Amino acid sequence: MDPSLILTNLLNPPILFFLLGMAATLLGSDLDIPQPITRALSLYLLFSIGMHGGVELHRSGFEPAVLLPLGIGVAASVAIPLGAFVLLRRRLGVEDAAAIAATYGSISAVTFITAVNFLEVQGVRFGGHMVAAMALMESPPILVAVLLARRHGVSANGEGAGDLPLGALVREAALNGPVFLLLGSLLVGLVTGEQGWAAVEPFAYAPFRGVLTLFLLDMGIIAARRLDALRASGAFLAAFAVGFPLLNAALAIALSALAGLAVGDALLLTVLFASASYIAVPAAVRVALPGANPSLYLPMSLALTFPFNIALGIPLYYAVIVALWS
Amino acid sequence: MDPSLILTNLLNPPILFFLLGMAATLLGSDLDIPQPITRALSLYLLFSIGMHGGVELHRSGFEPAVLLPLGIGVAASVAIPLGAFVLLRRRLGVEDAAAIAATYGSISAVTFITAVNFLEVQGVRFGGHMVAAMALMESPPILVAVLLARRHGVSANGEGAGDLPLGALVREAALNGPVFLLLGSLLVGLVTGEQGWAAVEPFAYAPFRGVLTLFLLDMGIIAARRLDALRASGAFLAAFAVGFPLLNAALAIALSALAGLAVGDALLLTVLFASASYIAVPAAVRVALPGANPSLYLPMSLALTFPFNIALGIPLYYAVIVALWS
Amino acid sequence: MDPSLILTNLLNPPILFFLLGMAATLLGSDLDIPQPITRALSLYLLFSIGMHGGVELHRSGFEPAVLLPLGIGVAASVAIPLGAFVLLRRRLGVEDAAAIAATYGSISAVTFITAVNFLEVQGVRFGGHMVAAMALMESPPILVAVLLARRHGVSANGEGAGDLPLGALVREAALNGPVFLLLGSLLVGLVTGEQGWAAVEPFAYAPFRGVLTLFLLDMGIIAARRLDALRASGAFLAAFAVGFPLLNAALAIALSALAGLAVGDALLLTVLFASASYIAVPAAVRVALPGANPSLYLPMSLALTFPFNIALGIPLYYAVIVALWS
Amino acid sequence: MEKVSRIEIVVDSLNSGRVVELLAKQGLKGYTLIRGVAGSGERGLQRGDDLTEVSNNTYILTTCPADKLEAFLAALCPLLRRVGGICLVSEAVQYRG
Amino acid sequence: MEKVSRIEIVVDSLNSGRVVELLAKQGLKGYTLIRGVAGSGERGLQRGDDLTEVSNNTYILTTCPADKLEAFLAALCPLLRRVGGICLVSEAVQYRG
Amino acid sequence: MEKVSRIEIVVDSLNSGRVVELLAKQGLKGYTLIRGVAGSGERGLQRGDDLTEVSNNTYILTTCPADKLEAFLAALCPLLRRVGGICLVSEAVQYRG
Ligand SMILES: Nc1ncnc2c1ncn2[C@@H]1O[C@H](COP(=O)(O)O)[C@@H](O)[C@H]1O
Ligand SMILES: Nc1ncnc2c1ncn2[C@@H]1O[C@H](COP(=O)(O)O)[C@@H](O)[C@H]1O
Ligand SMILES: Nc1ncnc2c1ncn2[C@@H]1O[C@H](COP(=O)(O)O)[C@@H](O)[C@H]1O
Ligand code: NA
Ligand code: NA
Ligand code: NA
Repeated sequence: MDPSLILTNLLNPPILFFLLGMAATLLGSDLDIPQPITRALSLYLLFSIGMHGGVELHRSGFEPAVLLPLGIGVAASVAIPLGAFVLLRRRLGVEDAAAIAATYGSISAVTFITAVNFLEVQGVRFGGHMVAAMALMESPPILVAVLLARRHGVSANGEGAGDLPLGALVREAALNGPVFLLLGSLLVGLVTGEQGWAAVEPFAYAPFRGVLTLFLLDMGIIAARRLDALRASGAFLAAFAVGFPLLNAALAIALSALAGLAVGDALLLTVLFASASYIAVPAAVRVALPGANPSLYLPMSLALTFPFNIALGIPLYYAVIVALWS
Repeated sequence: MDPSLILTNLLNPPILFFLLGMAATLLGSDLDIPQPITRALSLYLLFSIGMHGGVELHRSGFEPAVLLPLGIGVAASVAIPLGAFVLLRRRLGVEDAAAIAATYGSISAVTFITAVNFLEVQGVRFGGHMVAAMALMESPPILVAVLLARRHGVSANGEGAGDLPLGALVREAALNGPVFLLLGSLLVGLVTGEQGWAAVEPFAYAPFRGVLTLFLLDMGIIAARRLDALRASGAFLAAFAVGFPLLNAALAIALSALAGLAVGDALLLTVLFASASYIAVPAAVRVALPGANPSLYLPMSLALTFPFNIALGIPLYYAVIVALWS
Repeated sequence: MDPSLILTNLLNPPILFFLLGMAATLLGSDLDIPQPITRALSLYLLFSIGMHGGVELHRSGFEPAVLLPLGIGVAASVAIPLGAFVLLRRRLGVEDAAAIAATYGSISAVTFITAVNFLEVQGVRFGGHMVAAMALMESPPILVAVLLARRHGVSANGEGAGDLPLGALVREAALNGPVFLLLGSLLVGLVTGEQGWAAVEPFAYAPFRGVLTLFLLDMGIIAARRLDALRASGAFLAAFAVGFPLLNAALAIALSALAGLAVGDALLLTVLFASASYIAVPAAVRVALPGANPSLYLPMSLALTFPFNIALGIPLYYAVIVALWS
Repeated sequence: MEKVSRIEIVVDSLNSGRVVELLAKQGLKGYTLIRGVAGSGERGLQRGDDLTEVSNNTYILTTCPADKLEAFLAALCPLLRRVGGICLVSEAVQYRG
Repeated sequence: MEKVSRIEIVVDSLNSGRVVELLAKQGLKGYTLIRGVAGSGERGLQRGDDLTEVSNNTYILTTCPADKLEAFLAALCPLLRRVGGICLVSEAVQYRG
Repeated sequence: MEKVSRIEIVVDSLNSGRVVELLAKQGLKGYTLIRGVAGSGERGLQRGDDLTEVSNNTYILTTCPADKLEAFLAALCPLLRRVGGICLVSEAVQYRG
């Protein structure tokens, strides 16, 4: 295992700008990126990675091998929230436990994209189907969490009455904006192939790393603003926010080895397991489980797990994978 | 006439993303692009197409042949609203008829830009003066509509009193933001030529199709949201929203043939005739004819005519032109 | 001295679009760029120029010669506001004089960036350390102005009580958002060098001039909106807004000659001396000297000094420098 | 001109759709929405800086005849209890031209 | 401190300039504008998502001494009748520091 | 439900932090902020179009029990005197679900 990878990763513009953003907030600078820009940058990244993944899939074709990581990913997106819920229920109420379980069962697209960027810097290839795996893993944890909460007598409207029918819930989770854009872009990339890629490449690919860099600056600012709220969470949840991803990463590496995934795909699967959502899931949970405290699940995922994965997790997982695979 | 063109057109990223946006809204996804971004993308497209057209004009020089399509366009932008008003008055009040007449007499810059993109995919050239034609056709219908309404006793302030002087109206129509930006960019392109183009090309040209793709995703979302409001319009107006553009397209093709325009220019003139405004005209009409119902003129143009032209109209017009010209 | 440079400068897309924006507002067009976009464009420019400067510094290394213009710049950023204050106090109250002194002592990043663009069009090189000089000159004038105001008995909270401690003030001035982003990007560029530049270049450099062009359109709109407010300033302040920059420019050219700076660096130093802040300083002054009238210091710098420097000053200073240096 | 109860509601943006539905159900067709609003309350800071609407509030202004107020509040309060937020009621005179 | 009439107006953004002009004519120099506001009323939904301001409202808050109110409303109401929108008047005490 | 003083403050955005601090000091934990607001007053036009917040106002809505009002105003008014802006106080009934 090569620890210098961590330094190499830290000395890349995207990560340095993430740290710069955190520093700005922590030092008290008023540096701020307007919210519509934050959202536009994140939509751009989803669009780009979706098209890119779709085109890669178009190139490689659908081999059966492709279905294996997809299957592992979807299974994990059901199993991980179940495990997390059991762990968290020791300390938390039903809704908070379910909300955090959904958060950590789901994935962080930005962490995934940063890992893709890491692979490109290392010159390691990955399969376009990993983007599909990401899209498929995003929503199931929401359903799992709501079902868990319902089994424990909690409903979206409170007082046990007037619940959303399950069908509506499935639909809403699958139609979540970011998930929809990602899946749609993947589909367009798959359908239009090289010709479609040629049309969008100068927009979607060439400036990609630069946009990611600016976006991570913004994420650093936003993440650091949530550090304050972490105090409310206490040591147990802070430990969970780093320990649980490490557990998931170990699991993902083991499964990747068993499944014989290539290095690039293994890293991406690991990052999907180890990352926690701070876009799709918090939004869905705010509506489906309004009794859960957003100042628990959001800061944990955004201010701890995300920076940890970005700065240390990705090179660490990669070093382990490279060491094991070789 | 080659019907496969329609499929080819549909399978391009810009059109697929437009359909994706419509699907998102119709299926109930909360996918949304912040409004400042929507506006910025549309300003970018106007800036780019304006510069591009100006530089093309700089290259080709002002031959007298160039004035012919400009003349046809401007004449149409006066005649079409007159015709539309007569047709519409059978069913509608003065202000609504005038507002819709202005909408269909004017043009849709995004439809034009999509047609330019279509031509570039087909490898067909077009003249920079067509961008000038677009700019010149945008405003006259507003004046025609207001004059029609006044002749029928309707004034901007109601109760017949305190009307805007006509000069102010002309000025306002010509200084409309999008029109001004388009004309200004055209002028800068014309003045600075190759040197100016070199300065902005990596920004204005290379990512153009990608930006258009993302913008059409947004337009799909926005258009689909207006489908609801169409119910209020009834079958007559829905038929008008598709039938009237087809009529105008036929007229444009006939005139282009008579004038001996090249294929690319003929398609663009046809698209100008057949498209309806949903930016400049609705904004001007809301102020000049506040009694007209915006939930008639806006949804017709945005939710019916625009998608029709984008998805079917452009390849259809092109197929007809190619068949007739060869 | 070659006066045709002024025309050459005026006929560049960035300057033409600036004039177009001014024309739009003055003619009464409703052309408008949404505020989040304005801010995003300005952050992009700071990010790009910062990275660019940092990478240039990485390439050239820190020679002692580099420290000379930095030293001159910082000294000027203390001396110029002192001089300005003395001049302005003849006509104005303490807070207004201090606020305007800070404005003209500090720098305008957009003017600097336009000068960089001018140099690139002329094919003249400049040193990355000039970006550092800009960053270092931005904040000191704020401190000088506050100290001057305090010496004259004015405090931030009024009524002499509850002042911000000086340390907090220094911190706040140095942590001002734009300054922080500029310094941070410079640092990242310096640290990551060629490799970092390769990562962001297609985003940060290729479209730079195009973005600047669109941004100057916006600045033209915003500047022209402030022309109205100038009437309140009177002839003295209007003369100051053009005369004082010319004085500073002459000083800068003399010092550059003495210090033996190269042509490119001399122009940039001159532009730093001659430009006035309308981002960092007005924001800081609004808080630190709330009794100063923002409709004096903002319009002077934004609606007079900025357009003057952009359109005439830069080529003028350059012509003088080239004439003297050769 | 009409005497009305002026009702303003602040609720997190993701749940504002529920309030709007409730307005419709109660027959209140006129309302104004201000999105992207920040705030502070029992559920902590809403910074309005998020990638989603999670940290945003929506401000809703509506009016109703005094006799419809009670029914409206009876429907609104359980929702606010569940999702958080606040409702202020004051008196106003409404003009519609 | 001063007792005032608190006036709030919601009107579509493209016509908000007319209201602002009217404020000036009536000598009301202090006002606050919130742009980009959504809403629903007799003229249907204003979604606030447009490429222009067509589907946007503007919220305007101003105050005036009680004795100027009537003249102001007499000027405002015909405009609202023509372009749509709503005006609410309530009582408040104004502090200016 | 509770009778409260409804307080709304408009102040330039760069100085709005001071008002928020003051709310905290006075124990007012619930408030709503609308940023990016334009306006006009004794200090001229605030256009809301700037590269910074210089030309922006912030609108702040809060409530307090009638007996805390006086202390709050005593703290707020000197600040408004220094930085400009306006404060309106009216009566309302507050519901929290
Ligand atoms: N007293 C208050 N005055 C104004 N707004 C309030 C007040 N209390 C709460 N809010 C708003 O309502 C939102 C939700 O409140 P809460 O559920 O108490 O966190 C807050 O983020 C504030 O925007
Ligand atoms: N009762 C109401 N309460 C609050 N806002 C209203 C009300 N009625 C209308 N509005 C606002 O005024 C705008 C124009 O109203 P209208 O002309 O009735 O369509 C609407 O889009 C709403 O934003
Ligand atoms: N009478 C008023 N009604 C509503 N808002 C006001 C009023 N007076 C001032 N304001 C707001 O307060 C801000 C600062 O006021 P001023 O300090 O008087 O310039 C203005 O830009 C307006 O947004
Ligand atoms: Na995960
Ligand atoms: Na047309
Ligand atoms: Na200066």
